[in-house]
Amino acid sequence: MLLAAGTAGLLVAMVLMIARAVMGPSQYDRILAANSFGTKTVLLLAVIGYLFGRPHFLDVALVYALINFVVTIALMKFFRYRSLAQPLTASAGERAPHD
Amino acid sequence: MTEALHWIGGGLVVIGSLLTLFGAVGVLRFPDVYTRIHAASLTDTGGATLALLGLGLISGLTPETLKLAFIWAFVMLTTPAAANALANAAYGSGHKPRIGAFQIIPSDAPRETDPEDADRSSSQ
Amino acid sequence: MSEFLTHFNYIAVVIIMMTGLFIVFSSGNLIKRMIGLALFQSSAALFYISLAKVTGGTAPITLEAASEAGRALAAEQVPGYVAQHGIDGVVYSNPLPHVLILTAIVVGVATLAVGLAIAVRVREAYGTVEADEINAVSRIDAAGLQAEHAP
Amino acid sequence: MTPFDALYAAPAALTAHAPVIVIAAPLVGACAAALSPGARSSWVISVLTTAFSLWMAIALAGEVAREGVIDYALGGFPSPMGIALKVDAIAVTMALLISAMGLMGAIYSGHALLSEVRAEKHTLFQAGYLLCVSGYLGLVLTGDAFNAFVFLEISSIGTYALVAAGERRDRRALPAAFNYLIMGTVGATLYVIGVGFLYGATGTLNMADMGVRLVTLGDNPAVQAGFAFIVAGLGAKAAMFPLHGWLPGAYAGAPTLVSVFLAATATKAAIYLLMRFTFDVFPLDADFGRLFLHGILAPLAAAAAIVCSVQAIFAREVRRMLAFSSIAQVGFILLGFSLATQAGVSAGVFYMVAHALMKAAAFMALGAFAISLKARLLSDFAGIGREAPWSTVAFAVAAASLAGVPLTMGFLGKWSLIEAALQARQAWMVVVFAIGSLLTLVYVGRIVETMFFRAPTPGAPRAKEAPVGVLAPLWVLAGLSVWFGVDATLPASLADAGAAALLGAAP
Amino acid sequence: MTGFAVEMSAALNVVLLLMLVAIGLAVAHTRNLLTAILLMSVYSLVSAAWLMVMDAADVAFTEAVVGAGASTIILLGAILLTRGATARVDWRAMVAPALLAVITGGLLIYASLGLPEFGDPSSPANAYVGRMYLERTGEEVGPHNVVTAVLASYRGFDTLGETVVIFAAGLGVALMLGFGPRATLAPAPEKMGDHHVVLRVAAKMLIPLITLYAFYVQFHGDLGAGGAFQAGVILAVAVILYGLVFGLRETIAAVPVKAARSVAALGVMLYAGIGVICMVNGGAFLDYDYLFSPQVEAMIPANLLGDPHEEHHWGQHFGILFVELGVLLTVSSTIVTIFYGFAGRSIDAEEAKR
Repeated sequence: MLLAAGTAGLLVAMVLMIARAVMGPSQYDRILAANSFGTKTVLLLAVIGYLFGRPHFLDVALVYALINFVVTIALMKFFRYRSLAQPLTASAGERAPHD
Repeated sequence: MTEALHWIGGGLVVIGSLLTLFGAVGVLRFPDVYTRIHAASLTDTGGATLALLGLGLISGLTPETLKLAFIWAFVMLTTPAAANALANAAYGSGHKPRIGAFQIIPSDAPRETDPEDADRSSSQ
Repeated sequence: MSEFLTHFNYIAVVIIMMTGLFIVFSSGNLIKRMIGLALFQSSAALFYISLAKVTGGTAPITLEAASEAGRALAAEQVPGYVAQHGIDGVVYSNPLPHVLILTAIVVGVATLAVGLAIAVRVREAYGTVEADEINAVSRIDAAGLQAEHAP
Repeated sequence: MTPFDALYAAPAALTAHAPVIVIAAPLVGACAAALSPGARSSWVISVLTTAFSLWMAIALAGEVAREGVIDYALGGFPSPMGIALKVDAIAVTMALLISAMGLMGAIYSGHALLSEVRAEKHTLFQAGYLLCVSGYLGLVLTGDAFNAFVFLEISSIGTYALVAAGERRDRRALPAAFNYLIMGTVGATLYVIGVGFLYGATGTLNMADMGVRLVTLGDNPAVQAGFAFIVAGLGAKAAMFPLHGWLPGAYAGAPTLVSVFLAATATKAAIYLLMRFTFDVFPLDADFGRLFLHGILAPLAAAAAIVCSVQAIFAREVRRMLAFSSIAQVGFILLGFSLATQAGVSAGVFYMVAHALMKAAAFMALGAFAISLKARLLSDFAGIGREAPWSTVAFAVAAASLAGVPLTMGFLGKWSLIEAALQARQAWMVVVFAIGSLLTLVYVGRIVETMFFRAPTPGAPRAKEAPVGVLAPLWVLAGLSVWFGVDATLPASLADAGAAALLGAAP
Repeated sequence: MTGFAVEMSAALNVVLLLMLVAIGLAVAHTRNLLTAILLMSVYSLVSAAWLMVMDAADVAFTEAVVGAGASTIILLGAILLTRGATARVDWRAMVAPALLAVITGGLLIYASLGLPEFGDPSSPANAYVGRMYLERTGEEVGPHNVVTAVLASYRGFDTLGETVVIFAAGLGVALMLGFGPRATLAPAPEKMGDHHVVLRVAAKMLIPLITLYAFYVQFHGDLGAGGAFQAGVILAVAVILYGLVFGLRETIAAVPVKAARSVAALGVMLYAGIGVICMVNGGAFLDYDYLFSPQVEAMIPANLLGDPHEEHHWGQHFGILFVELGVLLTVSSTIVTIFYGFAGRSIDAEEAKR
């Protein structure tokens, strides 16, 4: 019962995020909404797994957490560099010593 | 004992989900990108920690707990890194904060938009 | 009204399908059309998976640990339901549409990649990805061909 | 019944697996071509694997002539659990046609690709071509509705990229390829949704099994919607009349090799699948089936035959002209099928083969000119008959067959279509055939007249005769058009057996 | 038929589907391409959650890695290379498509009422072939995950075709974006002045974990959700992450373009080769029961997979293993090839020349 309440709370939060993603106004708001939506979906999947007694499907939640990270970086490069091929430098103006 | 753990775990899940929900309200209501990033990243990590901890209490010591720990680690790695990158990118592209010690914008000032966003969405 | 509830999934699928089709045929931007196409293809996935769901069923994995959840679900069913539709006391959803949709998703991403690659080449050749402008340039191309070859 | 009765073309061990080898040979060849070090080696691989595939198709034809229908259970699981290849007389006819065209195209590509595609792209291009061949072969041989979708996509995704490669000659190939992709994907998705409706109603994906179970279902809106989706989807793939918008641009823009292969096989494979569904899967005696054949298919096909012939007359570029002509000829073929009689379907299959031969030869000849001459408009071809006589005469032979001049295969095809229409008392169809043929004569006549009897434009680049590697497959196709026009035993017997197989399975 | 879990799943079904419809309509409404792409990524996430509710764990997995991951990155690469929002479309141009959509949609909704009820266990779809797979997989093929059994064995030919489709897509993208002066594949000098230590450290920690996880997903496919296709995309995502953080030049040094293209072909060859071996040994194409000749099969120790008393289908077992390896190779290298195509293309070729 508690898990169901948790699921409901997450669903409402997801709807609010969709609203922010549609409204914008800046592109960064949209990325933020998409990224945060991803985190909420990870939680939703985990909770659903327990709600239906199928915790072994946490794999899907795990893979989301991963993908979310990669897509966020891709989006950031999209804005900052307008290219997916640029490397991200380690520090301002110079390369890190270990590179 | 397990019964009690289930209730405590469920309670944590509910609190975590509520925290996420409050964060989402913040993202919807706050005035500029930086405050929204703040709201989202803080509540996402906090909410995820609470909810995953709750689920861990429910499942006890099983392989699933390990997966939950991994998910938690990923979220803790992803969300702050993403928030950092996002704020970095927004600041780098000339977004000015609307709230903060550095500058106070009167409420009747024209709304700030991303210059790039403006040319993209001007046709809308 | 009861039909609306029992066929709600199909109605939702049809709405998404038609939204995708509308984007494909109403939008002039090639990238937007590919997005519409992806939406359209995903509606086929939703349709197949809706067909495969069995009330009170669990995922088609027969591992003992996985089946436990199925048993718990089965315990909630009316008597006789599991005996009639279940296997070893567990009701499973239908695995076949899942397999088909795995294939369809792959086909979808393959189409998306090729379509976007063509769109990128169109942008390089025409300087735009708007269908109207491309058509206008193509007409000039055809006319230029005519003029160039006129005796 | 067919000349293949006594044909044991391959060892029994190979023949037993021929249905799958026909498909797998070009598929493995595609991988090998992608791995091969250079253009030349990929061409050799392409020729060898398509030749092997053709050999197996011939062996398969012998087997089918003796055994009737061959069911090949892939993975050793009998249908409906596993996927079965179903090879009957009509499927093997299509497989022969496609693999033969695949071989001709592969031989032709040795020289033709050089002028049209960057040399470093050749290995990947040959790989894409072989995937395409393999996809169409799989499409006609499979007995599983969903597997057909997979092969449809293999062939299509390969084709989109190949068509787009034509942008080196004309950048309009790119938007054309994009439109083709959109229409093709919408069509394939409609098809798969249709199959989903049928699966929801019958619970099986095997076409034969589906047919059996549909008979007991009676009138069901879901089944009818499924059929409508399949017709719309495959209609888009087959360039059926209102859904043909993608075809002229794609055929006109693609590299010649691709135009040759597409014109000979692509729409035909989709028509074949559509007919398989119409006759094999759907109970034909249902009002719905009749309504579809006579109320929808026949009028649309007739409209295509007239309207697109007129468009061909007014087209300025020769490739576009031939492309419009393809849509019109597809209309002829569909009219034959829509009669749903033994004579009508047989005539449709016969004309399908005839059209494949002549249209492939015509596009090949255009490609042969293009090697030495960047000709596109009709006026560019003025007087080419004297400069490149071999390719021009081959083009003229193909064009004669297209127009239905006696002693060509096209004539026999049109004649048998008219006979079938008369037999079925569809006089209006005879009128359509007559008008369509007349219109064909007009545009074909314009081309041939320009080529032979116009003086070349002064100062225009001079054409040179094409190399033997191009002329050989061209003349094989043109020669076959004449040979089968004189002695049509082979294609006619195949068409008759094919029609019997299609209609015999109808309940 | 009541029960808390059943009712909960019905409610989630409705809520998530409504969310999907809303997102679809929002995609149609927006003219900003980036918004549309982000909404599609959100759509994939929601649909994957829905797929979990529908018991389709494998499909949810695939939708997660493909829809939210690979597709989004490809789309981002494409709008970087095309640039621009969609132009305003005259409303009159929308009337015909809208009418078409509404009329077809209405007919379809009517037609779908002829389908069996949602969730009906005795519908033809669920009671006929689908049920046969559930009943027979244990004795005929072996894996606990019936989806894997159907995918790799019963309908292995479809999966071969699926692998070929993705191979063809890789070929197509390579043909179109991988050649010519614009396919520089080596980016312009990097911009300085940014500060990305956090991301670089995070990526360094994550990439080995992701690779490891890909192999877990690959070999766990027999037992639970997952399989070669998902694993292939995850493996490719590891390479893409490396490319995003450390730059394309270094990634290509690690995974050369030609190598990626060749491995894709090798994967398909491996798959088809397994089929041919089965044929040579006297079975049908892809009949894994004939993968090993009887002598070889006798040499396999009975306790290879633990319980020696349980009957094993060694041919099926190893056939599925090899076939999935082929799929893994093709899928991962193809996704990497596609990423190279889009990320390595330069939009500025002619502007640079000027």
